[in-house]
Amino acid sequence: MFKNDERYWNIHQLNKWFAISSVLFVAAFVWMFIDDNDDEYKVYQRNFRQLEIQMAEAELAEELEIVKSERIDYEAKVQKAQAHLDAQTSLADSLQNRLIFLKGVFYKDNMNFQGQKSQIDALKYLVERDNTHETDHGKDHSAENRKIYDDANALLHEYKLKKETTETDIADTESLINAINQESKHASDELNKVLRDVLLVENKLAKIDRERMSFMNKMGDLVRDLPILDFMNPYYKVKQYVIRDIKYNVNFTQVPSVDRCTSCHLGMTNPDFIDAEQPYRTHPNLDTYLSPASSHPVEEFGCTGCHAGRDRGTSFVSAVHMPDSEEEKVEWEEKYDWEQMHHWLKPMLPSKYTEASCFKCHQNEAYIKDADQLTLGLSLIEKSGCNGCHLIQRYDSRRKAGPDLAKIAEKLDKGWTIKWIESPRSFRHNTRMPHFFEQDNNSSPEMRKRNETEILTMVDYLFADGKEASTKNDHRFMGDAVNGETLFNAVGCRGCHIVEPNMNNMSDEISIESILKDHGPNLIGLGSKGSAEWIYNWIKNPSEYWSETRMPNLRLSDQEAKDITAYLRSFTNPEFEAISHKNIDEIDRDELENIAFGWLSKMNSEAYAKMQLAKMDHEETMGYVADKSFRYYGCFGCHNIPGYEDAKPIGTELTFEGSKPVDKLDFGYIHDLDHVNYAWFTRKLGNPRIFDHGKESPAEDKLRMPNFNFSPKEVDALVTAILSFNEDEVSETMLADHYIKDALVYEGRKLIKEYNCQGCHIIDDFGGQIVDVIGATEFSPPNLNTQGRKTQPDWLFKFFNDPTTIRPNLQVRMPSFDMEDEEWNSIIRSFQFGDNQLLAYETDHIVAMNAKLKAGKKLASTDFGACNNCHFYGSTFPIQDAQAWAPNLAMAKDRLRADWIVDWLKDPMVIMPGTKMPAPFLPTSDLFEEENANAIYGNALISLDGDSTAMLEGIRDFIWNMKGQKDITSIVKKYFDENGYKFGEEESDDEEDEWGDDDW
Amino acid sequence: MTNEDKKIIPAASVNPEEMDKNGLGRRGFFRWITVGWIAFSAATGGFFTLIIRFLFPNVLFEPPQTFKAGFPNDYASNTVDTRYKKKFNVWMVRDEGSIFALSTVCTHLGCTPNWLGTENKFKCPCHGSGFRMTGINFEGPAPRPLERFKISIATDGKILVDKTKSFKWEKGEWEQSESFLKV
Amino acid sequence: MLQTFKDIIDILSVPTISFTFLTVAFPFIFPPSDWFEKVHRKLGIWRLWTKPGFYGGMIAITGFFVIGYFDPNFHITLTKADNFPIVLMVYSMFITIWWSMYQAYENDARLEKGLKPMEYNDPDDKVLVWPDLVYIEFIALILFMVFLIVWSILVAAPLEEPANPASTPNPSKAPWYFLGLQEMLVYFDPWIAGIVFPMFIIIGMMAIPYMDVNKKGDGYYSFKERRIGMFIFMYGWLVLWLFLIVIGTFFRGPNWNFFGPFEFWDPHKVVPLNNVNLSEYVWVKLLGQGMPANILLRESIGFLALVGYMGFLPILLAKTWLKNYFQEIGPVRYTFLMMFGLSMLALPIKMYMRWLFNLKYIIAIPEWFFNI
Amino acid sequence: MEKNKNKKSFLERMGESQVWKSIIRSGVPRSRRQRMQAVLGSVFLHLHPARLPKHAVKVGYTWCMGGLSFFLFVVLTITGILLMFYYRPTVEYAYTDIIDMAEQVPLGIMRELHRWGAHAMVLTVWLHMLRVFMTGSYKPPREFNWGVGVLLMTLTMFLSFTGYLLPWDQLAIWAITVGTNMARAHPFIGHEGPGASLLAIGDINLVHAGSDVRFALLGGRFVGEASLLRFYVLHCIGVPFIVMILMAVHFWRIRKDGGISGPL
Repeated sequence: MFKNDERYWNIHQLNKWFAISSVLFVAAFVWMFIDDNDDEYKVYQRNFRQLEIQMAEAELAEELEIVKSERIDYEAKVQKAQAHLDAQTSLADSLQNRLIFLKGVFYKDNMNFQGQKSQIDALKYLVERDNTHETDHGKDHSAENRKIYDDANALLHEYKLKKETTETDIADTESLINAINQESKHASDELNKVLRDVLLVENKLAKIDRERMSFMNKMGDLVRDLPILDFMNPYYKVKQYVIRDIKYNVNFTQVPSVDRCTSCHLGMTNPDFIDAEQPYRTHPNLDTYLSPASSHPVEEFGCTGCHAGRDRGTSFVSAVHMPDSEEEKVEWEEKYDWEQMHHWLKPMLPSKYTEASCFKCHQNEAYIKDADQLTLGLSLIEKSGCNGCHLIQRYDSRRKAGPDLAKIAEKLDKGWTIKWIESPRSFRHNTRMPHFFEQDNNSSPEMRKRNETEILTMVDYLFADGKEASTKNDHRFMGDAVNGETLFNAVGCRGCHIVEPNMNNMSDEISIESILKDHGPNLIGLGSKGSAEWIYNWIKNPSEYWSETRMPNLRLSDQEAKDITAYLRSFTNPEFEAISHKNIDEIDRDELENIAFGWLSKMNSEAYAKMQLAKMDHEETMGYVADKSFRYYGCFGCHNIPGYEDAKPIGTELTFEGSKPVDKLDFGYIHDLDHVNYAWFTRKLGNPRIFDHGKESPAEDKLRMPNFNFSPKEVDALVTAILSFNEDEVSETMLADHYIKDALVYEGRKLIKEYNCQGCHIIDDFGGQIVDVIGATEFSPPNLNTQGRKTQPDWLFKFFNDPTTIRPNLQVRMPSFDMEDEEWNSIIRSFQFGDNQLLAYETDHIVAMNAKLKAGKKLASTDFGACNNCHFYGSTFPIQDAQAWAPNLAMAKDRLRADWIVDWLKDPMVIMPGTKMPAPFLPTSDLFEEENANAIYGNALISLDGDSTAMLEGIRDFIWNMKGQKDITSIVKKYFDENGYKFGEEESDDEEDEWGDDDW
Repeated sequence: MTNEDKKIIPAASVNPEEMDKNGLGRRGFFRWITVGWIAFSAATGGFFTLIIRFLFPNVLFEPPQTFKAGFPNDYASNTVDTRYKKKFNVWMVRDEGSIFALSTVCTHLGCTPNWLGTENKFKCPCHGSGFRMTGINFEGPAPRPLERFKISIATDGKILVDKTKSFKWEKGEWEQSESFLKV
Repeated sequence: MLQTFKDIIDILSVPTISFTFLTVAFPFIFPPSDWFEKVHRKLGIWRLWTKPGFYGGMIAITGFFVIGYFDPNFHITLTKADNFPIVLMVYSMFITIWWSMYQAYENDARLEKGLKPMEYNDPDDKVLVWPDLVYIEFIALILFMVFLIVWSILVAAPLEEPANPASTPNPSKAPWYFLGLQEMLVYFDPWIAGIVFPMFIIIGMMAIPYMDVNKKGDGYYSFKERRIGMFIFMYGWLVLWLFLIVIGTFFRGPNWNFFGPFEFWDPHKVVPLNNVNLSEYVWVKLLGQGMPANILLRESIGFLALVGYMGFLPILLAKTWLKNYFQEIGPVRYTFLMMFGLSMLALPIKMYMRWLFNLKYIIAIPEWFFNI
Repeated sequence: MEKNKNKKSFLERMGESQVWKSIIRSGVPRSRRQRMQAVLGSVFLHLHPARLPKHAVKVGYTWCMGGLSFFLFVVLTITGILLMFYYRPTVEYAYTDIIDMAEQVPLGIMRELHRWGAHAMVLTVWLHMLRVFMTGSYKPPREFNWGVGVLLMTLTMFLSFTGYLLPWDQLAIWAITVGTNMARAHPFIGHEGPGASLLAIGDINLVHAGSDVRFALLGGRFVGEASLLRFYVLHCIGVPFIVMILMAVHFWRIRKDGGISGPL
């Protein structure tokens, strides 16, 4: 029995506790260890490896099948060679032995040589020192050193000779051995060549397929990925691209993105995985993206630069993938336990918005290639005038989207204007003028009363002096409607306008092509709108009414203008006419005062507001409310309204809207919406007043963005554009501007878009929609392919300013645009840039009076090319009928660039697909062998000896030398005035004309 | 150690009365505590192992190991191009029939040799090792030739150098097709 | 049914109600005097410190969190990784306080019977540190490490958006252990709530052994012998610190508005905050005149109130109610005790003045950044 | 000889070996004396007395919270040192380095252990203080050590607070902004504190946003690059250094003040 007063715990119990807790400790540790190592990407990499093996095996089977028969032959050859070799074993062995011996000798010789050489290096230094330093402490060793050095050199030479002899011996022996092995080596080389693809696949398989590995490799493959040991040479590992030029904004600074996407998206750059499941699938369009030869190689652009998302994420959720649709979301939630990681500012863009990222680098371009949705969105922003109210610094409004209202009284009557403001679409079903009224938050009876009053005050302000246009059909300004329709369709109006009264006939797919057609308004209902006089004056000279309009002058004659006016007035809108409205003098005065008081008391005390109101007479109150209404609705964002020239845009700035944190977007009481910015934008654009739902705001504070009735596709495009306005920064060198440094080029392209040149012309393989109306390429405005190379810039400039007839066969006219010199210069520069042709001035092409010219003349003559069949020679009319007429060749010297003519003649179809211009006949030299060749072709042509370029240059020189009247506009006009156009009717019985027609 | 101490050893640790009562003898005592210590050592040992693993990062943020070195025609024959020396530590060498990428790390002690064009050799400033244009060592203390890196032609026709794979002469790896480009 | 329950909880947890409830109930839970003790016994509150009380408390807390976990709104706050320590705090505080009170009551009973406290051992009856203490310490460390590892595996450490000085999260909160201070900032100027009070808390706590002259209850759990000291400390600790942390964590939402635990954190919720200074009350509302231009004159009422509270009140108390006590501990101790005690008491007083009278500041001199 | 010794267990033999004795100083603690020596002879254990009152080994009395707080301090030091290998306190890398802890760093759970350990330490320190209060253990002669304890608790929270900034996320920067904004209201030395405007010579203001106590704490007018570095240094070196000194005092005074408290 021992005294136990110094103990409290039962040690056995403590031991037990200790054991239990330690076991728990181990368990926790193991759990932690597993938790630390079960990375999601490893699972994907394992699966991908299986997939690779499967594919490689299939490939192997295929390759084996291909070489199956050949292989046997070559293998037999190898065997035969091997047999020969075996027969010579003894000789080979003896040679081999000799080689080994010689190598030993060489080693010794070489050692001697090297040793001696290093000695000499040291001695050399002594001698060189002696050469420069006179004495060494008074003693002169130079002679002594020199002698040693020379002796050593002699010895070195000896060693060298010996070494070289051995080297020669070795080389001889080696060549003997090679000769013996030659046959066998050659045979196996050949076999390997045949089996090259097979071996490649086999090699690959040997690296990835554990089944095919040697035991040690198998062990190695097993060990390399064991947790803890996996730092040495793991197969499964995080893969990443560090992209220093594309950065993530951490607010204080920008950090390079580190894209780890390829840890799971393993087949991304490999075209073999085009049909594989995600995440292994090949990226679409490898010619443009990812591949080293493309313009966006993955090493430089990474993934998140375009797709956004959490670059460093290594799991599905932590990469912040975002679903494209509700169904996908549900699917992901089941499959990946997906939930949005809210704390990442740049969640991945759902694939339908990916184009938004293009804007980062391509922000200055009018059309962004392969990014149609983004381009459409940006175009819609300009067309709808979004940037009139919302400042977007990188996509500034270039002009007001709506018409100038300064002289509205000349154009419209008050009644129409009142009804139009209230509900534009009841007049024109596809107008871009948005609906401000009768929306979610202002359709209560009180709001209606208020809005009606507001509209009346605004209209009253616009028609300031009380005058208004007469709506009567004034026949002084109206001609023949039938002829008007023909003209309307022929002269080019349809390049920008449609006339489609029935909204059901509208094609519902909106695209960057379709918006070319309705660049201007849909010209319906003009019989119910405004005055004929105005229409007549407007189409005669649009810039007189509105100096900034994009509508060009088509140089219509009085009669033409009258006819078109009559045609346009023939469309009426009786339903719209039937809508009743209050007149301005019937305005609800109480409501007017209410509104005025509301605004006054907003900023001032009520007493002051009352006092102010009392001071105002009715007119002043009208003016006050009109002013407040204009400022509230922001009408001046799209229209020029006198007195509001300097008013500030009223909307939220959208410059960085795509980066705005979601919590800065007011979701109001709408809860059935994902908390992501694009969901909010989509809802807002679909119904701009939605977030007022359930709110009790005073009339002055209600949401006021109008409803543009965007279609879902338009909304998607706009959301893409808005998402593209973000704070992401890329290095200067990534910007497209970095590669095209000429600002004029961008400006020119923008102008081309702004003035809808592509409504009529194909420029950069895009546009020319008017051909659908005209029906045939040859009667449509020309394709402007190679325009930059084709014409002389100064001629083009003159032409723009004063268009002359170039293609006498066209009824459609190149209009006169009222543009500034800088603008024309930009357009010319952008054409030139597209063809890599930036010279404004060039040395004149001098035509040498030689055989080429004569040959050219011959080739152009009626015997051969018969250019005069279609082309004007100065004022000389072509032989063929008017519809085959082609440009005046006398104009070529002023207009075209000499080099281009040769290119053009080589194969016109390449430059202008669909042209009727044939390539000229060029005799080949064998034709000159014929007897009467001299008579047929003439000396000059024969002397060129079938040199096609020389012949084409000859034609060019012939044309270049042509004299005659250059501007044939009046001649052609006179001809048509007398004979009329008959293309429409004649089109069907157009005879087969092999010479065709030229379209330059 | 005195005799008295020895006597006390078993006594103080275990109360014999309790030992009888619980049926736990020396063996039982050791069983629990052994489990405890083994488990404890395993877990702490595991932790230390993991901490050592912790020192080896999983990813690197070093400059890329592969780079593009222009087109084969950019190199005149029998020249050493030092353009990529500073950024990627590689000489691009073109001899009679091939182009190869030579490591700029001296095999002696890792200095960077200089290319002496007039003498047609690489000379290491640290200890005087000399290498021929091919990378073969011929003087000084360097034990073996310079290494070459994997070289190939990318799809866009440019030369692609991959520094993750090197070829050593002494292993006969310079014969391998990936170690040079035929021109 | 459950919804009604949640609604009731939401209403009850409004600070005005819950704080009042706690303040009123507190002396009955930790009775500082005989009268409270009587009620404490009579109402059966003492049962809280018995085993059934423990189970009851645990069930109530757990029930609250379980219901909260399944409630869509409370779930969001409850499952925030950084809020887990507060859940842990609630449990550990309840368990430890219950445990110490349980032992204290047992000891009280023993002392009443003239016995020594449970902890008492004969001074010679000591145990060896090796292995008894070392061993249990060791086991405790291992178990705690297990707990920490499991916690770390199950709950990922939070990481929000990159720091952005231009965008304040709503609500933006201090680390949880400072939420009491942040809550005080609602009622006091920063220099009081952020500087003076924390200083007072630290210095006041350090001064406890010097102010508490009660020799009893040293080294064992007890309540009755040191009930006043305990009551004051527990009120400060539980109500003015921990409770404010719970409020700050779970009940403060966007715009630092109050939200019941089961309420949706709607950022649009608007709560009227029309606060009036004492000087405005007196000069404008009471005397119906404008504010004096002289700052000191304007705020003289506030200064008077302050001097009255911190200066005269202690003297008055020393002469009357606390006469014996004052004599017992002497003027220096008394002064410090009053300074710290009254400062502590100032917090609930100010809270009530805010709630009842919308009182903003007692002394408001924004010109000098001097607001109390 | 060998055979005779066979009866001894492995442990016993190990305990008698020269190596063991040289390190542990006492043999395998079997005897009472060896046990006391084991405690007294170890630099780690000699914080404890060799013997102590019975109630002090009851978990019900001490709750083990002081010991756990110290243990957590050690755990946090170790995990903290390891984290420093992968964390760079710059505005550029701080945030992304933390992301990488979760995404690719081996044993990235270190961050969780560190963060949750820090929260747990605040709790254990509080509970320790509560226990000391509940048992009245601050009473003489332990007044001073209670004061040291209060300081240690404050520093524990400050340690946690300084670490809060390091992930450089919204949670961090705003918690620190809110926290340090109080400093600007410090009387006299905070630029928005009472009396600050009095510290001026003529029209020259001495205490302003660029010279007050908050400025000193943040190394700038706002929470920025300098603050991150300052908090990093405070968190990793400054505060732990003070804490370690105070802990030494705290432990020393426990022994000197008569060991663990208990009824007399």
